[in-house]
Amino acid sequence: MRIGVVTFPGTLDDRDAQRAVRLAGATPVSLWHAEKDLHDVDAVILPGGFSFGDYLRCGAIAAQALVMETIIDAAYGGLPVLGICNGFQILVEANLLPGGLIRNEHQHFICRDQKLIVENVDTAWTNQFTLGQEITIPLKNGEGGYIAKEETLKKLEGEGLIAFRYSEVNPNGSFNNIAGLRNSKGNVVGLMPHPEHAVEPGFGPDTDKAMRSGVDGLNFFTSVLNWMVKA
Amino acid sequence: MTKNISVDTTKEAKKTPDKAQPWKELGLKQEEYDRIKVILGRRPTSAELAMYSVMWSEHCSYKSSKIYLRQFGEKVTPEMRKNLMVGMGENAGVVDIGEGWAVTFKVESHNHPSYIEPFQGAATGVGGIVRDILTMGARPIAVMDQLRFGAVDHPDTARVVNGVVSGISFYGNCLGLPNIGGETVFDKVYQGNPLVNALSVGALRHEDLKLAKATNPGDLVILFGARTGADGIGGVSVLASETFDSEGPSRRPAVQVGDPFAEKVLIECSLELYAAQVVAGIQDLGGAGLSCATSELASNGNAGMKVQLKNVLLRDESLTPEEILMSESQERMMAIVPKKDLKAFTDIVNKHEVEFSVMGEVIKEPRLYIMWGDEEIVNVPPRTVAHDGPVYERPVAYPSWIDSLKANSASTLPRETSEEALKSQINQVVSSPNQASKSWITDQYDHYVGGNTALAMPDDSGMVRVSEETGLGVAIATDANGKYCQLDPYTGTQLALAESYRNVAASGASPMAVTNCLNFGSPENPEVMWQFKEATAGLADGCLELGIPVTGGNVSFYNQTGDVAIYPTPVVGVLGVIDDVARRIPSGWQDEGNNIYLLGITRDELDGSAWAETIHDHLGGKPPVVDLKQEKALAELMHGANLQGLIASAHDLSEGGLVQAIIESSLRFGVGARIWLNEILERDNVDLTAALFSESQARMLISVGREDDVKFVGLCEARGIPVLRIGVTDSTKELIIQDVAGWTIEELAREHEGTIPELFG
Amino acid sequence: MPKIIVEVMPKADLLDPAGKAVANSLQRQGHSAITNVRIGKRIELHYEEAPTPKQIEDAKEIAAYFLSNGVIEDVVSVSVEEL
Amino acid sequence: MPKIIVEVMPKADLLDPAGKAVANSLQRQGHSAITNVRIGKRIELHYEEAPTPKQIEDAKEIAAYFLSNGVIEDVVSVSVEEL
Ligand SMILES: Nc1ncnc2c1ncn2[C@@H]1O[C@H](COP(=O)(O)OP(=O)(O)O)[C@@H](O)[C@H]1O
Ligand SMILES: [Mg+2]
Repeated sequence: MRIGVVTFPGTLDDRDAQRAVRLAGATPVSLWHAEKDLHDVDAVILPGGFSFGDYLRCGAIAAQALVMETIIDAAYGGLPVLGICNGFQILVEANLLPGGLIRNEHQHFICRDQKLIVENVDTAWTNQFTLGQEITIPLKNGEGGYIAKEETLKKLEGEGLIAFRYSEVNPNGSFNNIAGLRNSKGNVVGLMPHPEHAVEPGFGPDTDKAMRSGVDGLNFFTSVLNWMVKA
Repeated sequence: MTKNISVDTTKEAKKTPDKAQPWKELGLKQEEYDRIKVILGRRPTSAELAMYSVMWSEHCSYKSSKIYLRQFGEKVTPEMRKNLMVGMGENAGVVDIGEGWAVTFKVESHNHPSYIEPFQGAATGVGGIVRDILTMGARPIAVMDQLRFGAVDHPDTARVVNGVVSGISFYGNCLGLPNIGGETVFDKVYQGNPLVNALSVGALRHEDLKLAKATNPGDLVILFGARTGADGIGGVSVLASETFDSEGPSRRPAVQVGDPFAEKVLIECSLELYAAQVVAGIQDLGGAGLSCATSELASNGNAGMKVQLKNVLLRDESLTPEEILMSESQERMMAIVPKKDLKAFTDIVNKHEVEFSVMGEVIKEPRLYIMWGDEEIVNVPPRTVAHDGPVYERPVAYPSWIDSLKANSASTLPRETSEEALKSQINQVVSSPNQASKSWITDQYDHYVGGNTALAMPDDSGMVRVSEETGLGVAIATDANGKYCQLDPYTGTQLALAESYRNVAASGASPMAVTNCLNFGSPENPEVMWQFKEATAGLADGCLELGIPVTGGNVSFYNQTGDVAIYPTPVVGVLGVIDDVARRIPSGWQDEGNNIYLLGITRDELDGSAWAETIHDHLGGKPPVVDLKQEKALAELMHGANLQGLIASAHDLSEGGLVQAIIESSLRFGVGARIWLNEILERDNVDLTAALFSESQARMLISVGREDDVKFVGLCEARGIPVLRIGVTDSTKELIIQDVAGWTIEELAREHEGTIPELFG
Repeated sequence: MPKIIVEVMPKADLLDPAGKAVANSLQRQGHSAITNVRIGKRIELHYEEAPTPKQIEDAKEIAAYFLSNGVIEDVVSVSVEEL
Repeated sequence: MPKIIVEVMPKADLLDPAGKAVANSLQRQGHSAITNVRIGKRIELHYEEAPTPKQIEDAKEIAAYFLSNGVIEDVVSVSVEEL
């Protein structure tokens, strides 16, 4: 199975996302922001970083890139798309997910091992988790505060469109502790924390068992393989 | 838009030999100006004057330090050179780490800009050092930062701390380079002159090594990256104001603004150019901008260059030729490209939407010609600009104050013996700004990006995987103790070396090479020059004894507030290699029921200690004794024991002594322990204060699984390393030091982690 | 040089953490008359020549779809400045 | 509510990376008439009542020493807006 990983200028975690895809047993395919062609991939990841420097607003300039035209159409058609951190911001700027992401409430960039509650498992990227499962993956951002209008929040809560919530610590002031969202079809998921940094023992978050042994992120990538087998 | 700028040409210079020139304002001495005239056989043009003045500045020419830095290349054995692919003198040293891989690393200062504008100063400091690493043909893989700030209670400190930390965070995070460690120290001597040093490390395959050389006549000289603007020109405006009429800009900004996004693109673009093998030589543009890049490339290649300055892409059309030559606009590189490869070069830079311009050609004649349209404005031998600058043997003087400082030992300070008082002192030390957790700072740095970080803050060294196939990796630690160096710069510098060496060994890597950034006061002060002489001798002798070479570094002079110099602060970085990062050692206890051992001997060494500073506000006496043989033995023991998988955790002892190490080991993973000190008191004949707080060297705190005890102790004894079992980890979530104090882990965490956020959060 | 100035502010009913932080700091500094602070953007678009009516229309559109994010921000003004 | 509007722009001599990135994107999107973009801040200070002359003076000072960084930015305007 082929999973595309998009590189914009300023993307940072593309190689990490590719590694995660490989460790999950699929083939990563590098996609370039200036090309419309998706090279027949079965799913797409918009990885973390500072695309176009994150100038103006995070993800705003990337949302205008050529490759996004195709991805937006394909996402409406059901293509699984995962936006991680900057990728989540791009999905929001592209209106594939609602709301906005603003400067962290405490005004600092923050890098920490973050606990999340899985709030929805009926998506392309979360079906290998159990509902309500607590997972730990790294979080690292300066503009991760999720905001939305009251009625949007109501809709998100009412329709079960919240994919992840922060547990124990709300690291950035996000409304309703929202860490990640899904669209109504479940093919598009975006979140601020980084599953691709928790896929390889020795390089993930600390766990009770051993330093840096956390691999809770791997299920994101196996989920999409499972989703495509079923589809 | 383009203004008609009247330029000073070589023709004009010949015609008007006696024209008054602002050499003094540009920082040149009379002899230096005279020497330029001798070299050229005429007065310099204003462009030439700009080039010489900046390239002959202390910062670029190392004129006061050169005679001392030489010993780093001289006090070495062939064995030490064995793994050195590129030594001192290039942009950064390159070390062979095996399996066809090499790494390059270097630490550099950006102190003065970081005081004027902390955010941009620190940010561009990171940007600059990363370009140095990129220039060697390497992919940068990590950064570190070494910071010294003023007193925590001074009203200006928060401005500098917040600006510097967010500047480093902004630039490093945006480049996608994990920050894997550093140092943070507060002391009033840095109040008006904070130190912001940044380190970068990069990895490359042997065959990808690049050098800053222009050798082949006919190759093209190409400037690529950001456009050139008026950043960081500062002093050169003197020249501008001379050549400008009244409407010209009178004062150019002295600061540079960094664009990490542009640098990230530049990194990917350069690596693609290297892979396509279309660059014959490459140089980053840092201090002294184009003046430096053109003259160094030509001089290094024993060739010359003819370039057209009007081809430089500008952000601001009003720049004069002198300003263009001096501009320190960031995120620029200069490549030497064979003509046949221009098309391939163009395709790659276009793909990345990076702008470039062909400035000229390499020529055989070792002369640098710079044209401004049809006018020749520079015609110089490049060596005289880049390498044959002035060299000074500045006067040195034994400091008048040092004997009385040394006589004032901390050994006479009052000591407490009651449990209550000792606990209070321990709490004061571990919560003091210098000993407290720096996580408020390090949490602002991304240490995950890249997916290769095996160790980072708060472990003893940062460690990154270089080869994903085999797990081959490198570890780096840096240290400097200004107080020790103030007491005795020779010993103090060796102590910095010893500590970073020990940190690398503690994390399971084998120390291999050294870099340094020597932060000192004014070289024109003979007492400072004496400190510098002692420090460099200490470092060179220490490296020789440990058998690891200095591969490069940086000197920063004139760090002072008014006439008061900072403490000599030579930051020493040690790089080690580990064949598989899976074998790295954490700095904290992970499991219950492990035995805790103290390696090494404790002496009553409290002079210059964290205890003396925190409890008594005292600095005086002699720093701890250095024993590099013992450090080496310790490192070898660690290597051997780790290969056998005997070590569950290791933490070196340094500032704050044993108790600091115990508390940090406990807090790392929140594991409690019971500790006893009575055997230390007996064996080493010291009291409780010394046992807790002494900063004796060559010591480590090790935890070992019960099943490995006999083997581990046997190894220590075989190597002559003093070893004492002083405790055992448990599941109580409490730390108890018998007859001294006890805490819950929660209470300890509050003490250790609360300080910095409260001050700056 | 002719410019179009676009001004963008965070929506009134949404959080503006940067503004809040500045307001708190001003309060601490004793400027108690300042009850609230909001921080937005002032964006200058530069033109070679005075923008045509069509270009001004374009700028308004750019302001709405690109220079601001309508979900969280409002364009408070788009004005031409000629110097 | 009465407001004072402070407008801050990056110094003309210095690089404005954000402006550059936006300008490049507009170029890519075909808006070739826009030759350059610069991005600064628009800061609203809110007051309960119309600011007094003294408060306006204060605001100017706050703009200069706190809301802008004189090393790299210029305050381009401080104006009172009453609604
Ligand atoms: N400015 C900084 N940037 C990154 N890491 C830092 C910084 N300051 C301290 N650290 C990290 O915090 C930890 C504790 O620092 P320190 O007590 O100075 O270590 P050591 O005593 O081993 O030299 C180390 O892992 C160090 O790398
Ligand atoms: Mg240490």
